[in-house]
Amino acid sequence: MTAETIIQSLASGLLMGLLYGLIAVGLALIFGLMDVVNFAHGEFLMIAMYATFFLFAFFAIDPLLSAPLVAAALFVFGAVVYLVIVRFAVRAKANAGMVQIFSTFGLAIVMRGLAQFFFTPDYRSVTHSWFGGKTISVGGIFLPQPQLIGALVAIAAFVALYFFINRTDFGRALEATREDAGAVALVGIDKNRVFALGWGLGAALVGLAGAIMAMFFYIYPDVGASFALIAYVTVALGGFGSVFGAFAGGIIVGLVEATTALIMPPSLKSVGIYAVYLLVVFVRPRGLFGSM
Amino acid sequence: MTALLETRGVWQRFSGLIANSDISISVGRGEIVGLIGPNGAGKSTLFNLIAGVLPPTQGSIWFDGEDVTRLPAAERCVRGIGRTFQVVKSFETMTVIDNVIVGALVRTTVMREARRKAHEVLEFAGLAARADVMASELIPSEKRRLEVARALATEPKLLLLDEVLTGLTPIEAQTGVELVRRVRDTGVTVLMVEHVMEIVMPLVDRAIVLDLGKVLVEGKPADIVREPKVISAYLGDRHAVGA
Amino acid sequence: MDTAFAQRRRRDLIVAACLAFVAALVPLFVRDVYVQNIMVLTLMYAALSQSWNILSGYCGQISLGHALYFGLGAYTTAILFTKFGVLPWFGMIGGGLISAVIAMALGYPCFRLRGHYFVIATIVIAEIALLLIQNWDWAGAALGIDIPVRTDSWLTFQFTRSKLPYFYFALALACIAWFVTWWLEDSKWGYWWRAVKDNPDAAESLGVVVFNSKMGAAAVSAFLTAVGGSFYAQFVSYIDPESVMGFQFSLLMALPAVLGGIGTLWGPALGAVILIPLTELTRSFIGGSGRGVDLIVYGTLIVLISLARPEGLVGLFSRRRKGAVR
Amino acid sequence: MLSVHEVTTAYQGLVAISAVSLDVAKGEIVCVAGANGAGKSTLLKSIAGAERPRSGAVTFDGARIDGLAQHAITARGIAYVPENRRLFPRLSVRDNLRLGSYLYRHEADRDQPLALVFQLFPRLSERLEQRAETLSGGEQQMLAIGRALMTRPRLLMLDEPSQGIMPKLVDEIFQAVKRIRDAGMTVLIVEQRMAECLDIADRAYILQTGRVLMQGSAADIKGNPDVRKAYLGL
Amino acid sequence: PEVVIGVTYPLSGSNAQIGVDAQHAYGAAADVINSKYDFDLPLAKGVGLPGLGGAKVRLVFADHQGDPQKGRAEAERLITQEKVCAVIGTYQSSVAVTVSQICERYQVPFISADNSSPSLHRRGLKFYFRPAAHDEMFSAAMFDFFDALKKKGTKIETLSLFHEDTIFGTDSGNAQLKLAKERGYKIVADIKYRSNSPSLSAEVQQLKAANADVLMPSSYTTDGILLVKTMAELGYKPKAIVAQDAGFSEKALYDAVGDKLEGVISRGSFSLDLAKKRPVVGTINTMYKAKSGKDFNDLTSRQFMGLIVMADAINRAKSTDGEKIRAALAATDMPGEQTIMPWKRVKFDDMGQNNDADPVLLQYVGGKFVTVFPAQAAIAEALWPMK
Ligand SMILES: Nc1ncnc2c1ncn2[C@@H]1O[C@H](COP(=O)(O)OP(=O)(O)OP(=O)(O)O)[C@@H](O)[C@H]1O
Ligand SMILES: Nc1ncnc2c1ncn2[C@@H]1O[C@H](COP(=O)(O)OP(=O)(O)OP(=O)(O)O)[C@@H](O)[C@H]1O
Ligand SMILES: [Mg+2]
Ligand SMILES: [Mg+2]
Repeated sequence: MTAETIIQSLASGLLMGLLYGLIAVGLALIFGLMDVVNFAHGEFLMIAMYATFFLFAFFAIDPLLSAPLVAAALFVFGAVVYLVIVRFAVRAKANAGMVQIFSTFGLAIVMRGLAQFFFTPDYRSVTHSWFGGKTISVGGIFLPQPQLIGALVAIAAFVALYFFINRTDFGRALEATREDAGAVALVGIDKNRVFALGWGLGAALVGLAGAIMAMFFYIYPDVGASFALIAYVTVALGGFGSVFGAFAGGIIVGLVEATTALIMPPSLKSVGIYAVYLLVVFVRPRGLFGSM
Repeated sequence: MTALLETRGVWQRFSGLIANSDISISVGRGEIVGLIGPNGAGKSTLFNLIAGVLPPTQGSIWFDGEDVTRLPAAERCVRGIGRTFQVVKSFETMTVIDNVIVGALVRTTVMREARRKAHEVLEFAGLAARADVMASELIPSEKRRLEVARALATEPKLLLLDEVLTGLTPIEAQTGVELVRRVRDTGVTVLMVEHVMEIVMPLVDRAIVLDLGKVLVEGKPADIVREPKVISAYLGDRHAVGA
Repeated sequence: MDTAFAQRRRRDLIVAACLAFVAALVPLFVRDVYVQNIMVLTLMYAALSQSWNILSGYCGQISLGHALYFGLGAYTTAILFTKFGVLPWFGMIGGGLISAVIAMALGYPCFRLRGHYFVIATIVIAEIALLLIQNWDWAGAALGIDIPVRTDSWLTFQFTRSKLPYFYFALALACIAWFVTWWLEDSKWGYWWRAVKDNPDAAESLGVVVFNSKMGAAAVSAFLTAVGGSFYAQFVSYIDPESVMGFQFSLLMALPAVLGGIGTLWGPALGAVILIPLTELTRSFIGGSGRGVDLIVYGTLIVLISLARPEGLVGLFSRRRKGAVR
Repeated sequence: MLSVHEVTTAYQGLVAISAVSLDVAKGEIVCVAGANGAGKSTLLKSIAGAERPRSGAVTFDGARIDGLAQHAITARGIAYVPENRRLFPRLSVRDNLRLGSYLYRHEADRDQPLALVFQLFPRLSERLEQRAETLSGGEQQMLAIGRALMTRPRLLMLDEPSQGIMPKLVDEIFQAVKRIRDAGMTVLIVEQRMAECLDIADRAYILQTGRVLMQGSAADIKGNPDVRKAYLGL
Repeated sequence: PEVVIGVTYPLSGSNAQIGVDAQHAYGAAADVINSKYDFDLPLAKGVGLPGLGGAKVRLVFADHQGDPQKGRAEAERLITQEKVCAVIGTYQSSVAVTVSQICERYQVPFISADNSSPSLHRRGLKFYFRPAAHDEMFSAAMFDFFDALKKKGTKIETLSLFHEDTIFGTDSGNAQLKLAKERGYKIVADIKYRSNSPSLSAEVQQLKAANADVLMPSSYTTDGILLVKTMAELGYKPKAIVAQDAGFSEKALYDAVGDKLEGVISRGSFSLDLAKKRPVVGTINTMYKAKSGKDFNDLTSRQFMGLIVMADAINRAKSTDGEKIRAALAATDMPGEQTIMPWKRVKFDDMGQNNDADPVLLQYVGGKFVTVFPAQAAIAEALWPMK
């Protein structure tokens, strides 16, 4: 194992980690901050990727340009999902957690079915985007451009989310709604509006991730499943309630994955991620930076 | 005979904040002792230390002639410390009777026996009519009574009551006072926190006043209310005049 | 005293006995093996979900990693049988015991975790186990274990065409899981579990040793789940890591209980009776199109049921017990 | 200003208040008293929109408000401090107060009520960064009232504000209620400590098992021998 | 009258596309059998099965979602409810294990059309038949090819194996490992990875570091796409890729990353080049393409042949009785010219394996596959290294 291999591994791990962070940032808002389980997170990502693909295939819009469009579309989608489904799930008095898990799990299945129905199970790829397949080589270390862009978008998304949550009235209202959804009405906040916006925003962030992902990942109805568990672990590892935690969680997951693959058979590389999660929560039951 | 409960130089710190500092109190068998003091004085914290929710930062707690400082809460319940929570913690998805049965199961594993005991306690606490209602449907004052019933079902030697008689009209408070007396008459020692002087004064044999985490004074209720320190820190002028 | 309560419990027992009896007669009239297969699966899921319900429904420790115990049961039985010639009955007990021990060993660190942290830990642990077995050549790795078909016998618990033995075993398993739940429900453990679920702090103050309660629930739950896994290995006579330890499987074990009524005596059985035939039939009769219509139907039903009846379908049956009317 | 007309509210079929009528005029302090479970809290919840009345009408400033969502009723100018306070436990005192003025976009609309809150409860201004859950009982009650005031209500409804409060502070809170009225608001208050409450109230209602048993001026009620015996324990 | 044959594939879930394509392939085969065509294929010329009075073949599809248990249940349903007289499937080898078991129990012949795990036919099942090659045969062809190249002076010493952690990947990896040892090639990297991983950069990096003379991937489409993209991103350009089919025969892979795969070699059972020698192959491919929009590939051609072989046996058995069909299958001797494959013939050994199903190696050149091995089927020399 040469030094170059190790540096390249760490560099790839870091980029991958930021990408995991990007995928998890929407979840960090919905699951981490609003404390609502979304088992359809992977499927949100999937439709965002399809949206990017179709914008590319039919209108030749590059993923980088379509990212805002996809984010906007997903915003609407997220808000609708909240209003139509999740609103009722969070209202459940008994076993609210399980109801959330299974209603969104059902949604995930429906979304996969619909994707298969309308888009066929074919594997799609965005073939000639501006940055797709391009790579930068710095002293023998290769940094693929789409992932670099993903990393930048991830950092931007986290900074924006951080300020949004910590510096705006809406952020405060969101936190208050999570703390006590029944009590926000006492100060005139419509919890459904706040949560619908929160879901919209969370979904919009997934939309960004999907657009970036579409530059270099294949697309098919089940593509979300590959990322969903990692996204949950990322958010939990960083700690619920902490935007920064999810960001750090993503980076750690990426680096741990890369290092595990260096020392163990690559087929076991996720074991490294899972083991680190367990170690962290056994020592710190609220994750690294969690407040809940 | 030794005291039933004794705290020896107990401290509790919460990252910077000192909630209890060097508290040494003792409660004799069969007494009703009132623990009073301003909001935030550390009364509930002291209850938590006695009941074993937290280990004290420093100091030791003796119960029934034994050092229980290191025992977990469940074990202390077995030894005979029963408690209520200021912020009520009912088992919301269980019925009232089932809530009480959980308590009764400390003393017996025969379900029939536990159920009998639970009925008895509910009768005693005046909740019998609500036995089959879900705990979540009780109004706050009933929930507090359920806390008491549950604790009584564990057949405690010492009962810690944290503001269970608040929110009652004076008449209802009167029944509450009677209830506590009857509890004592069954041989249970009572340590209670209460802010309503109309209840504390006639009920307790002795009062301990905490302020800023320390014992300010202790003594007979009638003497305590005349104490200027207590008036300025806790009672306010109106009660000073009234008492 | 409290005859209403005793009556209700007796009624539950009688209803269960009658249902079991009727169920036992069904295969005598329904000869179609496909339908019998669905019935076996239904009973198996009822048993599994009932077991899951003990830890997650009654004790409130939501596990989405029960595939681990299922897989352990299946693998223990299959390995003992194919490699050491040990009869599956011993594998069944052995797998159950191993699972119970592992459940407690894992519970030791995990039961300190709360909420989502716990749920994710269960998922992740099952996933680690899956990956390890997937890479463990001795245990067949991805190739899985193919249990050779010998002659039909109760000793080896193998039957070529007849589904009846499997059916009756699954029925017995479901009945046992139900009965264990029924029995524990009105026992110290049952009360402790529900108390721990509702409010661990209050439970602790009433003498409930919260940690031990969780351990007990985990052990019983894991044992029964592993027996289910062991049965599955015999029934399908081929196991591979993905099909017995996959995450989807953990969800499928929880789903009947959630739809039927989590933390209730009848919920898992009711959920399984509705859900499993539905799953199988949608796949068989609308899945052939390759267009995902079965997924759409199945998913929509899950969403609708979980939203319309968050407390579970048992809510449809139980008349609300009214408090004293003022 | 507020008029409750024959309101009946039930919990899963169990009637908690039946055909209760009550009026509050602008600038009044009205006290509602009654035994445990009489339906006092239910009455306030029905007005605030936390429970939906089964029948009857609630009008505020001449407009029907029953049936509106709770947040919309708050926006109309009714602030409600429930029995269990319902603060946002892990948010700071500052954030709790700021959320009170969520409906207002202009800083000016926020500063004015904030000044009032600090003037009434100077202790809150010393604890701005503390998390609400670590406040003592009395401070939490102050914060709950303060947060309600931040919505700039015209009608303030308090459910047993003296509960769990040390004697010295009970007086302070009642005095604060009086000053709140003097600042131009109307107050509807539910209290068990009738004696103290009647001292500051203009009018009072007594509920019994879900119905209005008695109503009148505070002085009349206080002088009524039945009340003195049954509710004041004198 | 009709003859009902059960076909079970993943029709939902992550491999649904395979099932959908398979439906078209079987459909095409059924069409050839049921209608009159002038092809030199068994049963093409007449209508239906003459042995059974012109009975038409009807297919019943069943979705097993890649789950062995479901495969088992579906096979049972097909046999007992749909009354099929034969079963064909299954794509996933793990499902083939249970489906073939059930068929054995019900004495219904099973054709394992497109499963390539070598362990399948070695279980002593009487009703199991595989007309196509398995991974050991495929891998052997690759090593024959290496040996041939070496003789001509090409330097091939080191190999990198890259295979997924499923039955397919493990079996393929094991076969290749064994052959490499036997024939004196050095394995410089043997990388087993988790299928459908979100990232393969660590894996690719190890491949890059090993820099073998030949990279031998055994991957499905998804991982194949990711592998090729990641290799490009990390600047790894292998000297040659010889792939174990699967994803590397999928159109989707070439649609996605074809430009990076110029010169890649994949093993296969099928080659469109054959159309040059046997025009019927082209005609049938056109028929299939009309339905599916795709050319025949390695999987779909095997599926097509699976039904032809089965129908041929049923026709000869003149019966839908399982035992008779089995006997007819065992007696099959179909010359290679009557198939659409480059096979010598279809003739099963006593384990139900056709050992004359010669694999081919195809090279992707200029957007098309060209047969480069074995010599008798080749129409071009292999380009080596790959550009
Ligand atoms: N878990 C905790 N972490 C941090 N601070 C705490 C914690 N529990 C209590 N405190 C602080 O300790 C002090 C004493 O609290 P405690 O609840 O004992 O007061 P109390 O005397 O019961 O008051 P009240 O009469 O209002 O109930 C308070 O300032 C409180 O904020
Ligand atoms: N959530 C609920 N579910 C069912 N019944 C309820 C609920 N809340 C209140 N009730 C019932 O409604 C009636 C009135 O309750 P309410 O809380 O209005 O009384 P209250 O006068 O405020 O009593 P307190 O003085 O104890 O606060 C009671 O009989 C109570 O049992
Ligand atoms: Mg207290
Ligand atoms: Mg009330």
